[in-house]
Amino acid sequence: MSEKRKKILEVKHLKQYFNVGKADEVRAVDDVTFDVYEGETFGLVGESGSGKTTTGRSIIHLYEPTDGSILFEGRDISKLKTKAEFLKFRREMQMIFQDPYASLNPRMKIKDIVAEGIDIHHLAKNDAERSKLVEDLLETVGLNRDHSSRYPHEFSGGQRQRIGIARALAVKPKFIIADEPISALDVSIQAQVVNLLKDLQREHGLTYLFIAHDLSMVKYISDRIGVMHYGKLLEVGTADEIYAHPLHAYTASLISAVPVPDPEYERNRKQLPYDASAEQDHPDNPRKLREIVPGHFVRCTEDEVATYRKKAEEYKQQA
Amino acid sequence: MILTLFLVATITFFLMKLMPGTPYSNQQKMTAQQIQIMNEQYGLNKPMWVQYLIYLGGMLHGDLGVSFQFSNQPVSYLIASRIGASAQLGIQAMIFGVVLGIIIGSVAAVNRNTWVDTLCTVLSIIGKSVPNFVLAVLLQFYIALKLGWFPIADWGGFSYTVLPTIALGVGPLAETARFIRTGMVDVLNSDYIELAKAKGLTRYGIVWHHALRNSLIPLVTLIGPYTVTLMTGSMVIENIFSIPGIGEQFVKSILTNDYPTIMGVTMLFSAGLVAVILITDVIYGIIDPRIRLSGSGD
Amino acid sequence: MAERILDVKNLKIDFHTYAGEVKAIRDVSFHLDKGETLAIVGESGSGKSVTTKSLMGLLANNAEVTGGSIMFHDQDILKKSEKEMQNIRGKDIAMIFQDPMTSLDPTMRIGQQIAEPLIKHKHVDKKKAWAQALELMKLVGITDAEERIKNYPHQFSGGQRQRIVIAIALVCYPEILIADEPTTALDVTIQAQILELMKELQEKIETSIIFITHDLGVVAGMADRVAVMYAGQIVEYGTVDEIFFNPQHPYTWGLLNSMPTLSSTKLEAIPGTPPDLLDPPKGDPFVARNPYAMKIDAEQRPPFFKVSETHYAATWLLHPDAPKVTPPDEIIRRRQTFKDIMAHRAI
Amino acid sequence: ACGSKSSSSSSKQVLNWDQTAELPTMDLSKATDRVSFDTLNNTNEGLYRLGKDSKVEPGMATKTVVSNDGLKYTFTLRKNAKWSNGDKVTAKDFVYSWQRTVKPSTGSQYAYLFSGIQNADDITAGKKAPSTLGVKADGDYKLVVTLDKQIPYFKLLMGFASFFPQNQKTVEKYGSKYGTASKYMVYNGPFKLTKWTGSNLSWTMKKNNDYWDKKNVKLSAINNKVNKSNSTGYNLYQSDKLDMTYLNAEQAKRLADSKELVTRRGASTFYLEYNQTKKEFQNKKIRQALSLVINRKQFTDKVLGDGSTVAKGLVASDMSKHNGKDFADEAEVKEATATDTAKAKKLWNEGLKELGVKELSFALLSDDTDKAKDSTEFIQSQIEENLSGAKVSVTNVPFKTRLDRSVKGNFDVVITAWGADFADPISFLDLFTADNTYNNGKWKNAEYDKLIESSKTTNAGDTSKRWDDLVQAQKVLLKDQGIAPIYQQAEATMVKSKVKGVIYNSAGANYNFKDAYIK
Amino acid sequence: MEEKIKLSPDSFEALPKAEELDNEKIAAPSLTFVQDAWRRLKMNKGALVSLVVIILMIIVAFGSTPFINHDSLVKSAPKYANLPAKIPGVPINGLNGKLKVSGEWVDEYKENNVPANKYFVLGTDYLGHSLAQRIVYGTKISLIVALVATFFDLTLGVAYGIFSGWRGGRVDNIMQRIIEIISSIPSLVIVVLMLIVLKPGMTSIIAAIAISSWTTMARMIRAETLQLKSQEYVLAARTLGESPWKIAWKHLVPNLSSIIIIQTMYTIPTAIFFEAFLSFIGIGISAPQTSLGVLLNDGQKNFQFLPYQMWYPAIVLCILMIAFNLLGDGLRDAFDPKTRR
Ligand SMILES: Nc1ncnc2c1ncn2[C@@H]1O[C@H](COP(=O)(O)OP(=O)(O)OP(=O)(O)O)[C@@H](O)[C@H]1O
Ligand SMILES: Nc1ncnc2c1ncn2[C@@H]1O[C@H](COP(=O)(O)OP(=O)(O)OP(=O)(O)O)[C@@H](O)[C@H]1O
Ligand SMILES: [Mg+2]
Ligand SMILES: [Mg+2]
Repeated sequence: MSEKRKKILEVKHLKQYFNVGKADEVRAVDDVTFDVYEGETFGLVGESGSGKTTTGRSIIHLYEPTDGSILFEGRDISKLKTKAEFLKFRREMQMIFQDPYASLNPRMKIKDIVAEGIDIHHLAKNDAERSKLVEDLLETVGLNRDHSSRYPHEFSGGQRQRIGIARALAVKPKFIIADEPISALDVSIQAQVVNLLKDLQREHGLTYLFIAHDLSMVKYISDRIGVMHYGKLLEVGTADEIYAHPLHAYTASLISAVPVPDPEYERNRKQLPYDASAEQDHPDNPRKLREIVPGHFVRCTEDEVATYRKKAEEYKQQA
Repeated sequence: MILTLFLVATITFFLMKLMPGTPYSNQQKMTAQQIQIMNEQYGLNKPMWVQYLIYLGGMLHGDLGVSFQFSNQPVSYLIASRIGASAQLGIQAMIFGVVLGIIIGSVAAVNRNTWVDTLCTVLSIIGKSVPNFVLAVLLQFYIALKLGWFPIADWGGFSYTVLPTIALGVGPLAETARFIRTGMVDVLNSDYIELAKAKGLTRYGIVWHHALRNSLIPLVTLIGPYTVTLMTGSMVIENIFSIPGIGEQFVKSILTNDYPTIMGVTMLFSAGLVAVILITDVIYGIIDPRIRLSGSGD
Repeated sequence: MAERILDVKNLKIDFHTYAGEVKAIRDVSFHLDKGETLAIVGESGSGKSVTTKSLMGLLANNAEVTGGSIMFHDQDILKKSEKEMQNIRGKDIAMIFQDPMTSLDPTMRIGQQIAEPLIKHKHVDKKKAWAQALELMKLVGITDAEERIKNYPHQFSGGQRQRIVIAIALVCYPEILIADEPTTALDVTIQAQILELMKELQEKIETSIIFITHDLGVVAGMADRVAVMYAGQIVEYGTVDEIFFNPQHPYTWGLLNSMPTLSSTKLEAIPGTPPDLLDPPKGDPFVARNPYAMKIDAEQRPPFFKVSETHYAATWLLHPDAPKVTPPDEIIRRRQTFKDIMAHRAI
Repeated sequence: ACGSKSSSSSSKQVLNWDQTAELPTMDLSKATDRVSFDTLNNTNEGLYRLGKDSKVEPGMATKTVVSNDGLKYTFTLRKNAKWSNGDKVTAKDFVYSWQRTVKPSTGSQYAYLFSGIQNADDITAGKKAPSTLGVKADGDYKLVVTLDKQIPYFKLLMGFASFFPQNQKTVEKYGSKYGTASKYMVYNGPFKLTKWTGSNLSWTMKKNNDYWDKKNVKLSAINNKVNKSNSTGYNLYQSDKLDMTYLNAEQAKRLADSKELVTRRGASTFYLEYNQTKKEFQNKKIRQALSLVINRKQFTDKVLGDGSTVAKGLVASDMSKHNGKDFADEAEVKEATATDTAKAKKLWNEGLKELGVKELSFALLSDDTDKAKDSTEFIQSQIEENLSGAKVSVTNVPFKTRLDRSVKGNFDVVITAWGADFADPISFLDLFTADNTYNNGKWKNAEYDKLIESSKTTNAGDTSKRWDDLVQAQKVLLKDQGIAPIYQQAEATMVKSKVKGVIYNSAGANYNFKDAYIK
Repeated sequence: MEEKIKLSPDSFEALPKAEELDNEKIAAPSLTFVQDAWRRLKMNKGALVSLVVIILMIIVAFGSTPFINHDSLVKSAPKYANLPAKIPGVPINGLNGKLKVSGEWVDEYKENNVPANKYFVLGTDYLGHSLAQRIVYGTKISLIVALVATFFDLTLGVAYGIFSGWRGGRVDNIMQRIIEIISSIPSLVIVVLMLIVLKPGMTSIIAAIAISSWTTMARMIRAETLQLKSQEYVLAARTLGESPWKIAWKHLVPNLSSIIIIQTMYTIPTAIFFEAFLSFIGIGISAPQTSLGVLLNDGQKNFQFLPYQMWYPAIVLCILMIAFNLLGDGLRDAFDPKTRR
């Protein structure tokens, strides 16, 4: 089914190292490969420091990748030549940030924050049009028009996050990277933002790369999910598949840790431990993503494929 | 580091050569021959860059040349004989200023936005608001002459250093107080202070065990260069209290085109700064475990 | 019935700010029994932290308690002097904060930080205190405790630090442990471990816990009783089952509805934001976001209506005259589950 | 209150003396400054010692024979003079010392004083060997000096430190360290220097028990202390830590009534020098106008107030006398230092007309000392207030910089000073001959040059004629307003009344403590 | 409580949509950043008073230009030299023309035969200039020196700091070394050189101070820029395609403003002090112009006899310094978001 759809983003063997050659070299992203199809939501989960943000930022070209390539709509983004091409890319791909407090310039009015992209890309002919666009955007994200003349510090976290979304939407992007847009928010507010994102996706045909560490929310919003750990992508599959039939032990452990608002369930919940040491890599028997069942990939060695296949079988039988 | 020193030497050397005039005070009465021979002796007749190379070469051997003001005195000797008083005063002033500054700053921070805070701030600012020559004159007149508590001037035992130390120390005092106050206000707002409160520690305990050390850490960067500045002498204080220090000598050497001395003191100053930066790093490591331990690859 | 160790009555707290009085806590009452875990849930800014800080006597300078009482055993904490409070803090009532990365003094050895309350309250010497600190480090599951006791905070991971913070809180075996969002800053996997640890320790130390969070999932796993706070008031409280399976307040409904569960396919968000406590609405504070709002909600504050002996909710919907409304599907489903469970239990 | 203190110190015969600057060197060939010369004058001794009013008193020499043509001096030295290292002071020490000073490689900035002694000029110019200098030792105790030309003030020179003897052994022993600390030096004067490390701020002169005339030396020690601030000095004086201190203008004015105030008028004159390579200052009317406008009396009395007096001419007053008449009085040209605003305005306007300009702006250059600043500010105000169209900007720079500008002619008008090295008018008047290196303003006057020349040659042996030549020369200079003398500097000091017998001379080395004592 | 409840029959009707309350309402009045800072500054009495003092001083100092200028300063009146303060009708010793001379109060005006109607409110200096006039003028000059030095701080220091911080890496490294070197050369060498090579006077003093004073600002700005550039709102601007120049102008500068303002508040006193120090070593402003530093230095020398000549400028300088420092502290608190309540 997925073959028919168009790949909007292809990440190929992306490596992003920091402080290369120094004592404190960090391999934040290490050989990550995945595709995102047009119109879908690709969820990226993993614990803190696993390289999710770095992946996102490399894709939107805030970092120069150490190795690998990123193709957006078939074009390698690190090979964009002209300024116009680059600006076009900047319009088509946007980002929503994690920290609602740090992502809005405290010295700017909401109006100017939201209109920043409009100004850069000259999307409004005059001031009146600009104001109109801004106010419409605010309304789209569920804020009042008269909020446009206020400053960020007057808003709550959820409101700020929606302002951030309005800013990204202002340039009418095709692809949005949402970097943990909800993890700093209250549960009740998280739903607002998630629903908003979903609505927007439906209305504008957007594609999302949705980054989070909370599997339950990711599962809810994503079509497909990639699980990251220590800079490596461990498992990729459809949301339901990952959630219901986790193959990799890490994924299973992650899922088992998610608290559920159900006292009865919670009383019986058992967290599955995960021991990363079992995943030691051998140079002669490298691990890479391998398809276990169609559309469901796990990072493993050649030999492990069979074990995972068996596990997948078991799930099927249970169902 | 060495590069910095080298560049400072280079820049100062050439800047200095831009100064008009010669080092001779009676040059019009000298014969051409004399001037030529003198220039030769001081190496002033060679092209600038040769003079520069010679100077650098000498510097590597610890030879800073001979002072023009004091005939035949090697600059290194001149500096050595003068730096002691300046360094002692500088260190004393720094200790005086920093200790008092820490106390005043902490008191102000703990009582933030109350009259105590304002009082502390105003006190420390007043000390700093009068140029130190004015302060020195006042101290000398009222404390030394009128009250007779300390010697008026001169350099001898500790009592001679008290007034100059105070006059010199109010600068670092005010600076430290301000720094500590800001730092401590930040620290006092931090989570670990909240936790310390939740442990039931007393206000004193919190400030002493938790807040102080943490707000002191950033002070290290301030103190280092400041100490060097103070130690390399304050012309004003040395002048008013008739102290044989290097600061006064330095100003004079600039005003009298005493090139070797200018260079010597400048190099001393920058070497001091460089050293202090290195030392600061070490001290930082000692007092801040985050730096100490991350370095050793924990 | 268990011994009641804490009883908060009609607590009212204002903050003086430039823009006026922020009425942060507006008539809050709750109690805590020995050995139980009370969870306080509520949105950001609803007053959870202020409430618990008032228990510790750690309110900000611009705060003013304008009414009410906090009875700890039979003494009113609000009437105690700072000195007396210092003797209670850390000894009888201890607290864990949200962010383990910043809650520890970066320049002090872990051992000392754990030992500090002992030295202060139990007047033991340093050596003994360190020995006990070591015990506690082991208890909270830090491996190689003997070596690591001399380490500094930055040498520990986030999860380990939170364990240490817990150790600090428990070192004097307090009667009450207040945990203010102890896991919000942690990854889910670590969160699960910490929560597990807290449950274990509670059993060992027999402390009562006030657990603050906005994550209902966590509440479900931790709490015996739950109080739901909204805009400076408690709007509903009851046992954990009552709150999760038979909620009565539309806000509680909204909360439960906006959480993804294993099975949910659709999230219902509560629209809007909580009222600004500078100018709290005079009626039900939830009125502006309440899809079931009635005229009276805008006019009068609802009293608590009793649902069961342990379950109360402040919503006009429970007034006998109020029209019956159909709660969201999710809630209906939950009520059904509850019936099943009760039935199951009865067997 | 301090009675006991002062009485005990007086019985001790210890003097506490103020200094305004460090002692830079004790090498008399290299000394250039007043502190060095003062100290050398008291710790060493030349052929003569200058007494009160620069009177020549016996020093190392007991007898002097001058040849008839005045070109040959034969000095007989005393046999009881010793260096502090025990060596005898001999004629060789003089020969060695003088040769050392004139030798170009020594770089003595005072070698020019030897001009007139046979071959001296050629030696400093590097044209002849030092050994050709016209000074010879005839045995240990006879010194023969041969002059190229008569030097009327030659005996005065012999009292100046540059002509003192040096102990060759010591000089060679210490090499480059010679004269850089009290221990690297030998003394043959009334006192020995101690506690001087070369750059410190205090030193002591102790009575020299090897001095030939030690029985007449009463002080046991003179403690010198450098105080660069006058206020500090006066504070110390008030608390009896100093027996003498220098005063600044304000202090002097306020202490005018004090019995302890001693103003010492030095043989140094401050004057305006115009840059006469510039058209506007070649105009005599302009020069005169600028001079006439300055109220010198007001300046010395009200502004300086330290005892400085209105200069009568270039040559300082009370320095040299002939037939009981002071040179300054004899050679005075009243209008050159008078104040006459009306006339000044007239001359100014005429001058401007001659130059064809309406306005004249120029810079007034001077040193950055307090006095220099007072002077520039006052003169600026006098000029701008009274002469319309005059715009004066003042430039106060450090001495070396000022010197450099002066020498390079990089100035409009400069306030500068000249202090006599020895008490003879020629010490001043030499400056303005056409080719003198100190003639920075480039004022030129043939008559002047001729008069100076004749004073040195034809009339050199005739005191009166020479005197007349010099008087005429100064008159020429002043009438042409080649310079505008402003004031003769005085130095105000406070000296405890118990201090007696300190000899002060206005020219050369100032202080002589040989006879000083404490009552 | 129960009794108070009055229920009308329609109480339980659903709340009409029209009446529905704004659920995104913000109750607090809208405050711009500047307003907010101003509000907090207003709460700080010391800073507020300081601000008023500074404004007053600026008005007086600069407003006096038509009355106190080169022409009035160049006039001297040595016959009125060194008179103490005299304010007619104020019989306080020290303000009535009397001066303490060796323990006794002496009427200096009488001593010097000053006409009865002639008086100087703050006395005169050694040339008979009115000290009050000179202090006003001196304050102006000191302020100008300070303000111009500040200007360089603001332009050179800020630009350098932002550039260095933004570029990072090698460029930053080299630029930091340069700063290190500049600050390792004693500023006096630079200053004296400037004074001597250029013409001594205001321009060169200012230039000299400017050259050596901007490094602190540059350092602070750089450190802050390093932090700001990884802030998410800056990243957001980058993802929108904003050019670095615009980012610097729209995002960095406004957020650096507090540091800039605060640092400025400390540069001003430093510059004034440095000028005073130059006066002390004798290379300050040249006559007839004057500055507080020159006045203080003159006063300092005569403190034993004419204390008023030091006290008055010292008091003015002190007030100015305290005002700038308190205002600086106040502004820092006001601008620092951490102290926001
Ligand atoms: N600019 C940088 N320089 C050096 N190291 C970096 C940099 N940015 C990120 N890292 C490191 O790279 C690793 C991955 O970081 P990243 O922020 O991508 O993780 P994440 O999955 O987004 O974590 P979180 O959930 O905490 O946001 C971390 O170890 C981090 O410390
Ligand atoms: N020092 C203070 N000054 C003014 N208002 C304050 C202060 N402290 C808290 N408040 C206000 O009191 C209210 C309750 O705050 P509180 O910190 O208890 O919320 P919370 O429920 O703990 O939220 P969170 O989940 O964000 O921690 C908020 O509206 C807050 O703005
Ligand atoms: Mg991240
Ligand atoms: Mg909270």
